[in-house]
Amino acid sequence: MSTANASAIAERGEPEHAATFALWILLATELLLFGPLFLGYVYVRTHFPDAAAAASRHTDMLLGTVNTAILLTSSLCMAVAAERARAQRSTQWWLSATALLGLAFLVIKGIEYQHEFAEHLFPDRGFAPADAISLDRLHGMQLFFLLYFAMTALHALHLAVGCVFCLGLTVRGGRQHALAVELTGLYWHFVDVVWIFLYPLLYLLGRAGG
Amino acid sequence: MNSDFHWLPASASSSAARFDALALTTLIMTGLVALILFVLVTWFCIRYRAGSSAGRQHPPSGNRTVEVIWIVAPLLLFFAVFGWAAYDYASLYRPNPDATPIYLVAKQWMWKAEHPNGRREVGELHVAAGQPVRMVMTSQDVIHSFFVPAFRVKQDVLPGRYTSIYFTPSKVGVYHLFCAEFCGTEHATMSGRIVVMPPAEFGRWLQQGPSVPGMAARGFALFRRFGCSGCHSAGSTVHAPDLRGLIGRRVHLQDGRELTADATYVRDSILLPHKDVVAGYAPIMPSFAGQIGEEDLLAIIEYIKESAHDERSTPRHTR
Amino acid sequence: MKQYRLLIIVWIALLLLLAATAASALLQLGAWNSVLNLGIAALKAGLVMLFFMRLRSSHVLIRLTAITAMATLAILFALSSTDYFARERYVAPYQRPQQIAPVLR
Amino acid sequence: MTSAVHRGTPASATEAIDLGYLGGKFSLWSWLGTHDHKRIAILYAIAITTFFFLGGVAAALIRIELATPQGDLVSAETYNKLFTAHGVIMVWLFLIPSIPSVLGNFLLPLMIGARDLAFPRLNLASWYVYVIGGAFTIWALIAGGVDTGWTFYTPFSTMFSNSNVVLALLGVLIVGFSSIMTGINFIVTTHTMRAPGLGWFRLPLFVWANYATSIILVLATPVLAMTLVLVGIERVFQVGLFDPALGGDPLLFQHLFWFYSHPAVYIMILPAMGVASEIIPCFARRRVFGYRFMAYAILGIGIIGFLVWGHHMFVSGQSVYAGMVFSLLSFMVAIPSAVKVFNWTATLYKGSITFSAPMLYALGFVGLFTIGGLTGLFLAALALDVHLSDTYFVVAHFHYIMVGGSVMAYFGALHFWWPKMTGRLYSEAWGRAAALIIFVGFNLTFFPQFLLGYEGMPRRYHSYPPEFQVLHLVSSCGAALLAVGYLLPLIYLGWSLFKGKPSGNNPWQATGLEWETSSPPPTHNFERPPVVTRPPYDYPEQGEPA
Repeated sequence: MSTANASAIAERGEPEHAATFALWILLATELLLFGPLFLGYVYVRTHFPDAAAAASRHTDMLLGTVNTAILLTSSLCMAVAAERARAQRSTQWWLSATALLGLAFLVIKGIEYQHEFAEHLFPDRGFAPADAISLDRLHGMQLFFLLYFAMTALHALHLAVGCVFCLGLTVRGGRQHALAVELTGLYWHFVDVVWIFLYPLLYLLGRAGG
Repeated sequence: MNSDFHWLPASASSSAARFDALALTTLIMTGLVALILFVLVTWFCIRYRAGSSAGRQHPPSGNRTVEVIWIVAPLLLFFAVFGWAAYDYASLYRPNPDATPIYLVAKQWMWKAEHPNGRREVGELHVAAGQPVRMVMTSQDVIHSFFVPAFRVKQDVLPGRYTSIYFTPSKVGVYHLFCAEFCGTEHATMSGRIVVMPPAEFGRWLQQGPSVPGMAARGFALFRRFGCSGCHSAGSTVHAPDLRGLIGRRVHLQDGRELTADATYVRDSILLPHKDVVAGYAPIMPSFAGQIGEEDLLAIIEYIKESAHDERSTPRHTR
Repeated sequence: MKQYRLLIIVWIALLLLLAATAASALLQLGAWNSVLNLGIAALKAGLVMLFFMRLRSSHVLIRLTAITAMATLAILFALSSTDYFARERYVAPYQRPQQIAPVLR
Repeated sequence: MTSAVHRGTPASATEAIDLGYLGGKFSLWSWLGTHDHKRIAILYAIAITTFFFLGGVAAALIRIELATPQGDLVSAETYNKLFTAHGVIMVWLFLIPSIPSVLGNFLLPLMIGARDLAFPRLNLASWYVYVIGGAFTIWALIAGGVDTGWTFYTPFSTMFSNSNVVLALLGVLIVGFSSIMTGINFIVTTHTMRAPGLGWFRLPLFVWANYATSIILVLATPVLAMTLVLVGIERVFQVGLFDPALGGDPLLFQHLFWFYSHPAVYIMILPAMGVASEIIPCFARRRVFGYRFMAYAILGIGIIGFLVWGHHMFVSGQSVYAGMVFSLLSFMVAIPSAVKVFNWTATLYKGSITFSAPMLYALGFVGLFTIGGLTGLFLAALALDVHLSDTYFVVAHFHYIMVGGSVMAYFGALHFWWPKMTGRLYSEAWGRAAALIIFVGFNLTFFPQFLLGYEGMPRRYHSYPPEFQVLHLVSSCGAALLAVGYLLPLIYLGWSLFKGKPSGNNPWQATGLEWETSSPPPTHNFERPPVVTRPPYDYPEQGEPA
């Protein structure tokens, strides 16, 4: 991809790879892509505090927590893979483990979605949680679930792309692609960081009652 | 071409005079800057045209002092304009206890106003010269914007929320009312007349309004039209609660909760009947969401409210 | 081996923080629940970025990129909040029907 | 640094020139599959010109309709679709990509002495994404149309409009990804591909401007993308953050929309400023005055540009306090713009000025941008904005910036670098005539709109009270002249492609690395990688009067 002249770049003390820099800019873009969703979340939390807590209690905290642990572990595998790639050692096993953990995350997420659909928590016209005791509460809960689905779906999409990258690298074999592993790793960790924030925002509200 | 043509809009409110003063000041300030720049550019272009005999030794490639001057000087000027404009802006929103409230509802594509005494008008707004006014506005559909050029006043009108703005008309006359926020196909025709009258004349006008049927009466008609009375009346075979005097009462619900019935409760019960089922009744009421407009809901709520102390308006509801 | 050990230590720290945040959510701390949760999330994100994404030893330009992105997001939040936290909320036309103007279809 | 090949080198029009990157065996794939930034720039130029004239047709119909107070030419519905099409096309399909994607693409590698952009394939991909998104948008706008205005304000766009909103949103969304790709490419290129010796403060200001623009593209566009997605979701699923009937807040949409769309104004004007900063020193034959302040001003505009979006919402119902914060910040963003205008003026001092077509465009740009900027102060001042917002005053103001500024600079840049891109000269007389016609036509079109706005004529009106007709008619006449002005370059530039005199490598005797190589440049840009040893705009001192 890069035609950047590596030696000329090193001379001026620029980042070692133009591609790494480009990927970081892409991650900056990705962060801002989530921006409106986070601002919308702030709106819902400040304007419908009780409804947000009530809606959050409908999410599956156990599965969410397990998923967070899975994702954190996948990030460890990815970091190890990147470290090994830098040392010119094989990375297949670690990349496969990363991808598998990612897939496990997606499967669990799918199970959660299934439960939520069954409980009519998808925020379309059929949205009808049992505890929406007023129109105001209904609206707040609906907006919370709009953001829940938008955020987790966008995150899952990113994770799926990451899994494809990981599996692709595994298939291509282990050694001469430290840069590719590095870039995939950065992307993977970013997706992890986004989840680290989504987890408390979506799953942990109002768990202590009230 | 057109005899109505004029260069400046009429100035018919206290804020209009202040606006024009500020606009003139800003115009002089920016005009001077523009003039100086254009004179300089023209002069340089003529004097230093290629082949002219003007001296060109040591053209400066930059000058820190000059740069700092032309950063700081405009900045100070800007702060002054900002302060003045911000003060005037705030005064459009500062609560004025003497102001008469006028309620304005915008909908695609008309303006409907209601004066405190109940006098209503559509597409027109009558106000008294010298009497401060507070517009309290909301929209039934999309965002509109209340714009009276002669008053130099504009405020967006939002659905689901009241916005307000204060002004004092100062000159008798008839002025334009425009919608300034694009609101759909007939946006350009969503205009009206602002009629500023002498106070005494305005007082007379206020008293002679056409009589509009009361809200509660209309609500009663709707109560029957939507079939509410079919169940919520004494002679009904369906077991449904009596609604007379409901507003303000404590209500015991099926799930053990207890709440005070207010307008929101009535509204929610019509739209989401299964949320708050009253103890002792089956959840058989269908939802009316999407069938009853917001205005009709208000009328029905008004009727239920009225029914508490006016037996005559609810003749069919005696058990 | 040293760098792998570091990664594993970071991972253990992340899991411990996860446990802490999940546990704290079950305690009734009022507004502090959210503060604690977000604080722990920020800490976890910081660990991932510093160690897994190697921001600790990255080129200054890359750190600048990360900071710029977060600062831009902060601008979005900060300047929007000048509106939201100072806005007069004057909602609920429904409760005051007598003020709503007439009903002419 | 100047390889002086004099203008008007005796050569007949039929003489063959070295076609450089344009040469080689022609095949469709050699263009549609090219990785050469120069060819991609030409591809962009073709697409953008098409969109420009489509948007222009909509503008012409709008002006004809407004010649009379009654809505008699087209129906209200059609009129609303026309101004929406005009806005959407001009903003997203023309102004935002115009200078960066055409001239930035062509010149950035040349100006920094690089062989190509950092990611040539990404560059080609961004063109395809742009064309697909553009075609999609045009389809939505023509087949059925969209009547929300380019601002897509909720809840009108989500619950009330019966037009192709979702398709148009999707088109704009796709085009946005093209912007992001270009932005990433430019930033990385500027950082990593500069020729040896080309430090940051030796960069041409055009490179600075494109660099700052790219940062804005990369940071602001994703916010727009997600906002448009949320509008689409709200429209399709009837659930949303922006509709008060569903618990949402329409002002939240406006905050998010303007968080992108105000910086987008700087996406449009910064590259134009970069163009003026190249042309003026060249034709004044001297260094740009206050180079460092010019560079800092570009960065300053880029940064402060993110802090002022709320000035679009002074009467929208946002808090009075927020209005004050945004108003103050808006005054601040005027400072770096003013610094630039002052410095351009000072660059003329003690120059040796010639008035070729590009210089006329650049001077026109400075004049019109100054008026646009100064009238912006009226709109930044809170109390004045209450009366002026959403009137023709705003329309006039932003056309002075967008058309008087960006489009004028785009045409100036096309004329300035035309010999570089094609190796041919256009007719100088026609070039000057077109510049003058555009300048006069523009002022005739848009100056009356300031007066209209002050008198209270709201924007987006299909019909209007008769007392506004005089000024509307003047404006419509000016628009006819302006249309002629915009068609002329299409003709004489097109003609020059085939019949123009060979220009030689550096007809303006300009400095800058792009003029070091032949015109048109070879595919690999430089025969030998250049090494930079001198500051930018190093024009020889004019010294004693001749």
